[in-house]
Parts: sequence; C-alpha cells; structure tokens
Amino acid sequence: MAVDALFQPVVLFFLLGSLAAFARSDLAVPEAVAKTIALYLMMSIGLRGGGEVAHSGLTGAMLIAGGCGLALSFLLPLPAFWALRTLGRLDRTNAAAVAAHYGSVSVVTFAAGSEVLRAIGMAPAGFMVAVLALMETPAVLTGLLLAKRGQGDALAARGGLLHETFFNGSVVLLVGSFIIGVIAGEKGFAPIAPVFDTLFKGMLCIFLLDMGLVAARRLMDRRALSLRTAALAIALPVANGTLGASLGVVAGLDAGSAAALAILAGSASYIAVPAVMRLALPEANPGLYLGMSLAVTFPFNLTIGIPYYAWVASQLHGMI
Amino acid sequence: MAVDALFQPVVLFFLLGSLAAFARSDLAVPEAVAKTIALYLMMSIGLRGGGEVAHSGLTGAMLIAGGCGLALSFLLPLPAFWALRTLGRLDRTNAAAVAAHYGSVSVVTFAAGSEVLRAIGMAPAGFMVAVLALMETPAVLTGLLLAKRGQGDALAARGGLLHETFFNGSVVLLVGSFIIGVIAGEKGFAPIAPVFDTLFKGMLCIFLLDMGLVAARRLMDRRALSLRTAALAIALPVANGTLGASLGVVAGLDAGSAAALAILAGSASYIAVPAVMRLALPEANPGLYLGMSLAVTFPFNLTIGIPYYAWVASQLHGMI
Amino acid sequence: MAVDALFQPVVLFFLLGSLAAFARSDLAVPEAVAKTIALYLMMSIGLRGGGEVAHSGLTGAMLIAGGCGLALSFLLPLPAFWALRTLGRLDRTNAAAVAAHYGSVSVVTFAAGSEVLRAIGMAPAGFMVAVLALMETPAVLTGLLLAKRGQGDALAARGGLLHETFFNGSVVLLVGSFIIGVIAGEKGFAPIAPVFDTLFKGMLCIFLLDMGLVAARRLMDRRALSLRTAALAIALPVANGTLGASLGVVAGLDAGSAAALAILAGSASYIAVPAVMRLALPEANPGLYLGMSLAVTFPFNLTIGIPYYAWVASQLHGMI
Amino acid sequence: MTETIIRRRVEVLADEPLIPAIERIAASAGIEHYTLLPTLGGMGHSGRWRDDQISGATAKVMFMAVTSEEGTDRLTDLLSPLLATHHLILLVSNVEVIRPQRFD
Amino acid sequence: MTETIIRRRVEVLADEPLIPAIERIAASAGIEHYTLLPTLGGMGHSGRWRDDQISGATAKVMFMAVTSEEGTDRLTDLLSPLLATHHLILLVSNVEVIRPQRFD
Amino acid sequence: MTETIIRRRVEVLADEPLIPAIERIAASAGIEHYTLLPTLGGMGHSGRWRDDQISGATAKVMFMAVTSEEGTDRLTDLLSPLLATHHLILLVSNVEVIRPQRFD
Ligand SMILES: Nc1ncnc2c1ncn2[C@@H]1O[C@H](COP(=O)(O)O)[C@@H](O)[C@H]1O
Ligand SMILES: Nc1ncnc2c1ncn2[C@@H]1O[C@H](COP(=O)(O)O)[C@@H](O)[C@H]1O
Ligand SMILES: Nc1ncnc2c1ncn2[C@@H]1O[C@H](COP(=O)(O)O)[C@@H](O)[C@H]1O
Ligand code: NA
Ligand code: NA
Ligand code: NA
Repeated sequence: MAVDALFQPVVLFFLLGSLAAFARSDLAVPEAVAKTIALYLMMSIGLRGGGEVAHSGLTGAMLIAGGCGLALSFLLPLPAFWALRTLGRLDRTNAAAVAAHYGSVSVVTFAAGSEVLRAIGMAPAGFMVAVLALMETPAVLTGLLLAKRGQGDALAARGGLLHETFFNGSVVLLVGSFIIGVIAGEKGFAPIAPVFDTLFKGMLCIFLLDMGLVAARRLMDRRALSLRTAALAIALPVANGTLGASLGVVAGLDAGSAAALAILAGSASYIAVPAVMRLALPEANPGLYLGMSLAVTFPFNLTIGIPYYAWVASQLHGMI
Repeated sequence: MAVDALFQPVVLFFLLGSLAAFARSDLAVPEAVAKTIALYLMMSIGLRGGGEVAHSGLTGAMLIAGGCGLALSFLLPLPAFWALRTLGRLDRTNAAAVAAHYGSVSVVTFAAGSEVLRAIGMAPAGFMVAVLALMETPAVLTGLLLAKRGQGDALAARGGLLHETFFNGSVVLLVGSFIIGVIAGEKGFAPIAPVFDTLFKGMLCIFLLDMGLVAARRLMDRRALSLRTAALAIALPVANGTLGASLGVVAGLDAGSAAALAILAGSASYIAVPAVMRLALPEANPGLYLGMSLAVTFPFNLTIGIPYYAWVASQLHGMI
Repeated sequence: MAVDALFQPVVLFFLLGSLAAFARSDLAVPEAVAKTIALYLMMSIGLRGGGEVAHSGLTGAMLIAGGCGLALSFLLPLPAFWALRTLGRLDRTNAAAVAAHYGSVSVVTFAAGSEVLRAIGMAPAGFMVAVLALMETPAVLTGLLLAKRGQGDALAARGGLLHETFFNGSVVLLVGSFIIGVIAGEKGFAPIAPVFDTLFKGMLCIFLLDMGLVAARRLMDRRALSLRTAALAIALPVANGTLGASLGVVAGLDAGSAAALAILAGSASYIAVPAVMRLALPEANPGLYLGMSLAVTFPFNLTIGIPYYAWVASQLHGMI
Repeated sequence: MTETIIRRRVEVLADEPLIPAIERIAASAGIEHYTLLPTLGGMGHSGRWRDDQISGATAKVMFMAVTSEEGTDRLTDLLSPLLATHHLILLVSNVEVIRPQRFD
Repeated sequence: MTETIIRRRVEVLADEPLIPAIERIAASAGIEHYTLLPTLGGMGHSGRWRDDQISGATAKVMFMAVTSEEGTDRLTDLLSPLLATHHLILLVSNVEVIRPQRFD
Repeated sequence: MTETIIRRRVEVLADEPLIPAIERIAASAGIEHYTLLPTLGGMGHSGRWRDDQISGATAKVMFMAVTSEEGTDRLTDLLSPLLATHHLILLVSNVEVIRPQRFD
C-alpha cells in the first residue's frame, strides 16, 4: 500500500521536480501558473466537498469532526512550541511562528492524501473539506499569543491581524468554494465538473512538479535549517498525525475520516500561514518556517506520512 | 428563472470574488492567467459559433441579424452620448468615450448569457457569434466622430486609429476563431472539443471569480463614478437591451436569437474598446469608462440584465 | 492528404497568429502561459510515449530506432555546417550554432507531426518519443566541437557546458515524463489522462496560435535573415528529413516510425538548443538561429514538411 | 528646451505582504503617488529568495515614489527603525522631472 | 580600472497601448535603443491602478533609454506637451556607462 | 533626521541564461547581495527582442546590486571584456542608503 502510493504519477512528478532542482536544471514552472493551479486546487476541493455535504446533509459526525479539527488547530501549536524551544533551541518568536504552521494545515497534502485514501478504499467523508477550512486559522491565533504579539508594529495591518488571518486569499477561496458547492448541489456542479473534477489529478501532477522544484531549491538555497529543526520537521507531523488519528477514532469518525483528520493534523501550512506571519511576526525567519514546512514536512508527508496516517487510523479503528 | 440564474456557480463565483475584494482579502488571480482565459473564451465562442454556422449554412436570418447588429452598434452611441452629456453631465470627450463602450459589446456577458439562454430552452442561433464580432467595432467609429477626434495627436497610431480598432487582439481572435470554426466544421472541431467545449463553463467560473475581484477593487479604488454615472450604467443597458430585443423580434429572429441580440445591445465592452480609447482619446478618464462598464454594468447584466433581456425577448416574441 | 493537413485547426491557428502579427495586431498570449503549455506538451508526449513502451515492452525496433536517432543527431550538423559555411556564407561560430539547431529536434513539430501521422493511419510507435529525447542533445556536442569551443569563457557555466546541455529543463522534463509513463503504466496513467491525453490537441491549438505570433514578429523584427539563410532554412529540413526517412526505412522501421524519424531529422530546435547556445556561444547571433529555426523552418515543416516526410517515408517503405 | 527640476526618487524593496503597510506609511509621510515594480529574486543577509508565488510570503515588490526632499526625509525617518526587523532595503537618488509640482 | 562616462537615463512611464507610439517618438528624437520594464500598479492623480490585464488598457510599462544629453533634450521637448493629457511620467537621471559610443 | 551615505548602484542587463554566471562573477568581485528584476523587451544593436519565453534564450534580466566604489570597480573590470561579446549593458549610478555597512 505504502509502496503503491509512492509510484503514483503525482508523487513521481514531485520526485522529478526535486531531482531536476538538485541537478541544478533550469526547469521551472512559471510562478503565475503555479499560483493559479493552487487556486484551482482550492476551488476544486471546496466545490467537491460542498457538493458531498449538499448530498449527505448536516450530520452529527460533521459537527464532531469540526470540533476535533478546531481543537487540534488551537492546541497542537502548544506542544510544538515547547518542542521547538527546548529540542529545537529556537527563540520565542521563531518557535511561535513555526508552531503556527504545524497547527494549521496544508491543502495540497490533504488533496494528495484524499486521493490515496480513495484509492485504498478509505474515502473520507465530504465534510472533511469543511474541517480543513476550519483548521487553517486557529493555529495562527495560538501562534501569535505564544509570541506575545497580538498587536504588531507600525507595519502590521491596522485593524488587527485577525483580518489578514481570516481573509487570507486561500481561506476565502476554500470556504467560498465549499459554500458554492453546497448551494449548487450535484446538478449545479455537473456542467463545471469537467474542469473541477475530471482534471483534478492531472493538475495536481503539474503542481507537484513545481512543488518538487521549489522545495528542493529552498533546501539548497537556505542555510536556515539545522539538523535539529530538520528532525523536528519530521517528528512533529508524526506526533500530530498520530494524535489526530487517535482523536478521530475515539470521537467515533469512520476510518477514512479519521485518517483524513490525521493527515490534516500532521500537515503543515506553507501557503496561508507564511503570508500572515510575514506581516505579523516579521522578525521570524521565513527561511526557517518555509524550510521546515515546505522543504521537509511536505515531501515527508507526501511519501511516508500519508500512508502512515492511513495505517494508524485503520489500526486504531480496528481496535474499537 | 431569474432566481435560478443567480444561483449558477458562474454567478456565485463572481459574487465570491466581489465579496473577497470588498473584504480586502488578498485573493488574486494572476493577470497572465486571467488574460489567457479571456483569450480562451474568445477562441471557444468563435469556434463553436463557426461550427454551428458550418452546419446550418448561410441563411437569411443570419444576414438580418448581422444587419441589426451593425445598425445597433453604429447607432446606440448616439442616444447614449446625449444621455451622458445631459443627465450624466460629462464633457464631450468623456461622453463620447463612454458611449462607444455601450454601443460595443462584452464577450463574457454574451458567453454567460448564452449559457443561461441554453439552460432555459432559448438557445440562440450559432450565427449570433458572428453578430457579436460585427458589433465590436462600429461603435468605436461613432464614438470617435462624436468626440470629433478621428485624427488623434502625436501619440495616436500613425496610419489612423482604424487599424488599432479593427486589429485589436480580441477582435482578431474572435473573428479568426469563427472562421476556423467554419472551415474545420464538426469533424475538425471534434478533437479539440474537450478543450474548447467541455471545459468552457468551468473556465468561465475561474474568469468570473477574477472579474468579481477586479470589478469590486475598481469600485473601491476609483472615485470617478458619481451617482449620476452609476445610475446611467444601469439605465443604458436596460434601454439598449430593450431596444435590441424589440429590433430582433420585429426583424423576425427567433426568441433566443432576439434575446442574444438584446444581451449584445445591453452589454458594454471592457476589453476591446478601452484599449482603443486609451490611445484614441487619452484625455478621457479610464476610471470613468471602465468603472461604468466593468464595475457596474457587467455585474448588473450578469445578475439582473440577462434574465430581463430573456424575459423581454420572449414576451415580445409571444406578442407577434 | 497534404491539403487536409493544412486545414486542421492546429495549423489554422498558427496561420491566424501569423496573420495577426503581420497585421500588427496587439494580440498576444501571455509568456507565462505559453511557457507552461510548452511544459505541458512535453509532459504529455513523454507520459504517452512511456505508457506505450510500458505496454509493448523493450523491442529490437526500439534499439534500432534509438541508434538511428543518435547517429542522425550526432552527424546531421556536419553537412549542415558545411552548407552554412559555403552556401550561407556564415562565420564558423554562427554556422556551428545553427548546425546544432538543425541536428537537434523540435518537440512541437514532432507533436503536430504525430497527430497528422495518426490521422492518416501511419501512427508511429510509442518509443519514438524516446528517440525524440535521445536526439535533443548530441547535436549540441557536435556543434560545440565544430565551433572549437568546448571550454567557454568566463561567463560560461563552470563545470562545463555538458551539464547545461543534459540538464536543460525541456530535456529533463521530457525524459522524466517518459520514465514516469513507463513506471505508471496504463493503470497509473488513466486518472491523469483527462489532462495529458484528452486536452492535448486543444492545448496545441493555443500554443500554435502563440507560435504564429512569435514566429511572424520575429520575422518582422529581425534583419538577421538573408535570402541565403532563409533558403537554407528550407533546404536543410528537406535534406535532413529525406535522409531520416531513408535511414528509418533501410533500418527496417515501419512506415509510421520512419516518417516520425524523418520529422525529427527535418525539425530544428527552438527551445532547448537556443538556451544552451546563448551560454556556450554567446557571440553567435540569436536573431539568426532563432530566425531560421522558429520563423522559417517551423512554419515550413508544419505546413509542407510534415506531409512531405510522411509521403517520402511511405513511398520508400513501399519500395522495399 | 524644457526645464527640469531635481526631485528625489525613493525606492523601498519589501515583502509583498508588507506593501499595503508601506503605502499607508508613505501616505502618512505625505507621499500619495507611487509606482510598484515587480522583482524576480535576489540574495541578501537572510539568504537567496525567488518569487515562487506558491507562498507569496517571500516575493518582494519595489515601491518607488518621486517626491520632495522633505517627503523623502519624513519617509526615511518613519521607515528606518523598521529596516532591520522587516528586511527592507531603502534607496534614495536624484532624479530630474518636468512639471515639478506633481512630485511634491 | 575601466573608465566610465556619464550619460542620461530617461524613463517614461506610460500606458501599455501607448508604448509603440513612445517608441516612434523616441526614434524621431534619435533614440533607437531602449529597454521596456514591467510594473505592477500605482497611485497617481488619476487614482489607483493595477495591472489587471483583463483590459490591458490600464497596465503601464516603463520605457527606459540611456542616451546623450542632446537625445534627452529632444525627447523631453517632444514628450512634454503630452505629459498632462496622456498621464505620462518622465524621469531623467545621470548614469555612468562604459563603451559610451553605444549610448549616443 | 536619519543620515544617508552614498553607495553605487550597479545594473547589468543580461540574457537570462547568463544570470547564474553574472552572480558568480559578482561574488568573485565581493558583491554577495543583489536583486533581480524582470524586463519585457527592448531594442539594441542586435535588434528588437521580446520576452516570448518559448525559447527563454532571448529573455533578459536586470541584475542590480548596491555596493561600494571598490566593489563596483572590481565588477566593472571583470565584466568589461565581456560586454561586447555577450551583449551586456552595464550601468552605474549613485544612490543614498542608510545602514551603509549593509552595502559594502
Ligand atoms: N546590496 C544590495 N543590493 C541589491 N539588493 C540587495 C542588497 N542587499 C539586499 N538586497 C535585496 O534585499 C533583500 C533582502 O535583504 P536582506 O535583508 O539582507 O536579506 C535581498 O534578498 C535582496 O533582494
Ligand atoms: N510621484 C510619483 N512617483 C512615482 N510614480 C508616480 C508618481 N506620480 C505618478 N506616478 C505614477 O504614474 C501614474 C500616472 O500618474 P497620474 O497621471 O498622476 O495618475 C501613477 O498611477 C503612478 O503609477
Ligand atoms: N541605450 C540603451 N538604453 C537602454 N537599453 C539599452 C540601450 N542599448 C541597449 N539596451 C538594451 O540592451 C539590449 C542589448 O543591447 P545590444 O547588445 O545593443 O543589442 C537591448 O536589446 C536593449 O534592451
Ligand atoms: Na497540522
Ligand atoms: Na452594447
Ligand atoms: Na533535426
């Protein structure tokens, strides 16, 4: 199963991108297109999740999953902060910034993970997309509290950072597309499904080719990562993912949704949170938090993390 | 019917974009991609219209519709100019520039309108795409005459503005794709239909998300719009659209094609004409004409105008 | 047959782009998108070729075709160099640079040619994609030897130009996608086929619209082309293509694969090789080599060359 | 011959998410008019960056304003405490303009 | 040490549709060589603009030419009557070049 | 008032494939920090070019570094023999900075 996941074209294109970057090839996906594919992936995930919820209606499991997601996003930064301070030897600001990334989630990791879960017969419930959206921002608030910097300085957004956090482009697009998916329903989605459903996996391949290039170039460019922080960029997702799977199973979610919750908990943001942190904690080092989340945790999750979270969730689910 | 049209994903994504911009979210579709989708929409509209004409052959209705379209585009700027001068209190140059926009047409409004007409069983004839192409430029000539500025100044294109007007990129692409559609026929179109037909509505969603962002940001950025001009940006399309529907029905077009003619008459250009005006009438204020056509008329047409034009056309058609 | 090929939408969009540029229209495909479509075409060609090889397994014909391709790419620059020096009156450096382009191959010509061959029942074998990849770089080495400049100057890449040559982005992407296609096989390709197979011809239309614009603007901008070099930009592909067809037939390839080898031999690079030459032979004039390969040879091949190569290959194949 | 007058060109290189804040600070220094220019990448004390846009967080934008000596001083005073913490680059140079009243 | 000589850098910020006309006017002022640079947006007397490209009409491009004092004067004279009506910005500054004969 | 100090702004316009080499040469002249800026097109002795990106070979990038007089001289000396063969443009001008130690 884990090995199968590794040989999906999606993962292979990520490897191709990484190898090209390590070999110092000039291969590059134009930025404007990479950004558009990111937008496309969020629209597609939102629409499809919303469509499924429109079909299934509001259920108890949905509320439970939402509660679990919120709790995880709010609380996961706390142990992460402690580990980053003590084991990672980071200062308060950097530890808080990194902790926020690991409490939040990665949309692309969720997308790739959902495909894997579907392929192995553990399809998560459609409402997990709503959980994904819920988990994006709370961790940022915890991170800012940990840094003791709710206020920001002269350059920080007037009217507070909350605005920047909640109206970050990717959050708005994901939530908005989810709501559109709910309103449009199956019938409204049909005419746009050729774009937002049929093309999804192919687009993910192009995006992951670029992610491979970007992650590997970042690994080579930056000297911000120490062995300690690189190790934490693997230990944190494993711990968070295991916690997510356990919480999901204990709360009574089906195995697939518990696995999706594990993937969300184990993933680290590299789109929404860095944009907010650059503004809220400008002294924090972007080389550090992007290096950890994008260049180490993302590849780890894509190749080893996702199969592991699926395995943990199904084991735990089998036990109860 | 009108309410149904409002809940299409296409319209909902436009609303999402507008709301995101009003909430000052940093959501943005990269410009290069938005421009490409605009090109794609023109290619797709041209090819499909040309294909239908290849199928139906040259008919009398086609010539009649073309004549109506030409007449509308040449003449609609005249009453518009009068209204903009007296009611809108604009100077000659600005009134002429705005009038040219309202005599010309919006390709995206036509595209969205055609989808709505098809959905409610009023599919317009394929040759209406040719009418769309015919209507793009005559209004510019009338506008320039109204401004008494056929010549231009030192910066205006040597060899005359006519060249800029007729070889504007969007005009060339639309006309060219229409001709390619006619030449290729059904058989030639089949292998490229997955791109230019199947993906059409999904691409329109992404484009309208961007249109929502752009239109709302323009509304917020510019102080060029007064209450008077904003009101005219609603009154002009209603008047022009009603006129278009009447002319179409009287000329003997079927209800769907008359509705399409109404949509064309009621729509205002925001791609082709502004590019020409920037060169031909540089003193005219782009904040004004883009503010009116893109930020007021387009959203109005997308939500209220199109259902209204369809309703008027079918009512009038029923009367004769 | 040849005439049919001329009326494909793909070719018609190339013509449309050229006409628009000659008419000095402002029509333009944003660069970022054009570049992405080029990447997409390489991914698609690689994946599909790899998939076919995964299906057919390693065959003798494959090795023979690979050997022919390597030989052609290494050796074709030699007569080309001689012709460019004597008939074209170019200096050593420019002749060597141009010769390298004609020994190498054009991915888009191959793509358009394959579509034509498939349409007329002469589909080439899947492994011809591997031959395409093999033929991209050897000609560069020959070209550098001819220019007596293996070393480069202060600005040339340290560690040698070989690196730049073999890790050029388009080479890496084509080879990588081919390998991914082999690994993924039919089953792995199925979920991404809607992007990399179904959309192929439509994307090619958009790309060729841009190629038409770029090629015609280049023809108008540059005064680097003389009548002599322009004539050689037609004579070289005809000679090389005929040679390629003969070699393929003699070596025992089927008619379709021999035609594909002719197309490869007759095509000239305008993506991979110019990027390397700009670095390796900076004194060579890019107006000359891009003018010849992109503005003369590419349009010639697209309209006349490809049908001719197909005809030659089928005639020769019929003779044995 | 058209007469030209000397003004100051102020350029601030800043992370894209900071640009709205830079615009606000410039406005509070009396600088209302400006142009934003794109960048591709660079190298500084905090390492190499590229405009990869996947996370817009590390893309940089050049804020450029032509203004008076006084406007420049006010903006420099407001920004200088932020240069180090926010990884900004501030450059000032002379530039000649016509219609000087437009650049005050 | 390589010797450098002072030339003039002329920059004209103009709407994209006007650029071909600017190129023609520059040529008639004897300025044949130039570079075009992209912009992202800005704020001026006529308000805020962004390069949204849906309508390329409001995107702006920076025309930049390094030339002699005389070329600069000729171009300034030709453009100055157009600055106000066409919302152009014209900036001139000193720049040092080597191979000065290439910048005349 | 914040004090400013004069440094040199060096700009090199070069074909995109040459940029990594320019970076290496700048580093060997002691210039470690720089910014890369995009271009759209231009006209020179070798004709008109546009950033068509189909073949990235003719796209150009502006390398910009603020540095000391000595750094500038070293870079100028290293690059000047290459200007003609590689179609480079090298421009130097004065610029005022604060935190001068960051621009040495
Ligand atoms: N001396 C310099 N010349 C040009 N650009 C610079 C210079 N120093 C810094 N930069 C730019 O400013 C960014 C941030 O600088 P830093 O805060 O030193 O990392 C760098 O990545 C460069 O793009
Ligand atoms: N003082 C200035 N500094 C920098 N850019 C300016 C300045 N004034 C105007 N601009 C630019 O020129 C454009 C047109 O100016 P305006 O004609 O004043 O609207 C503005 O949108 C800005 O991008
Ligand atoms: N005088 C100049 N002013 C501005 N840009 C120039 C100038 N001369 C050359 N360039 C730029 O440098 C490129 C190469 O110049 P060249 O080697 O003369 O073809 C040109 O295409 C322009 O983009
Ligand atoms: Na997480
Ligand atoms: Na109209
Ligand atoms: Na060849």
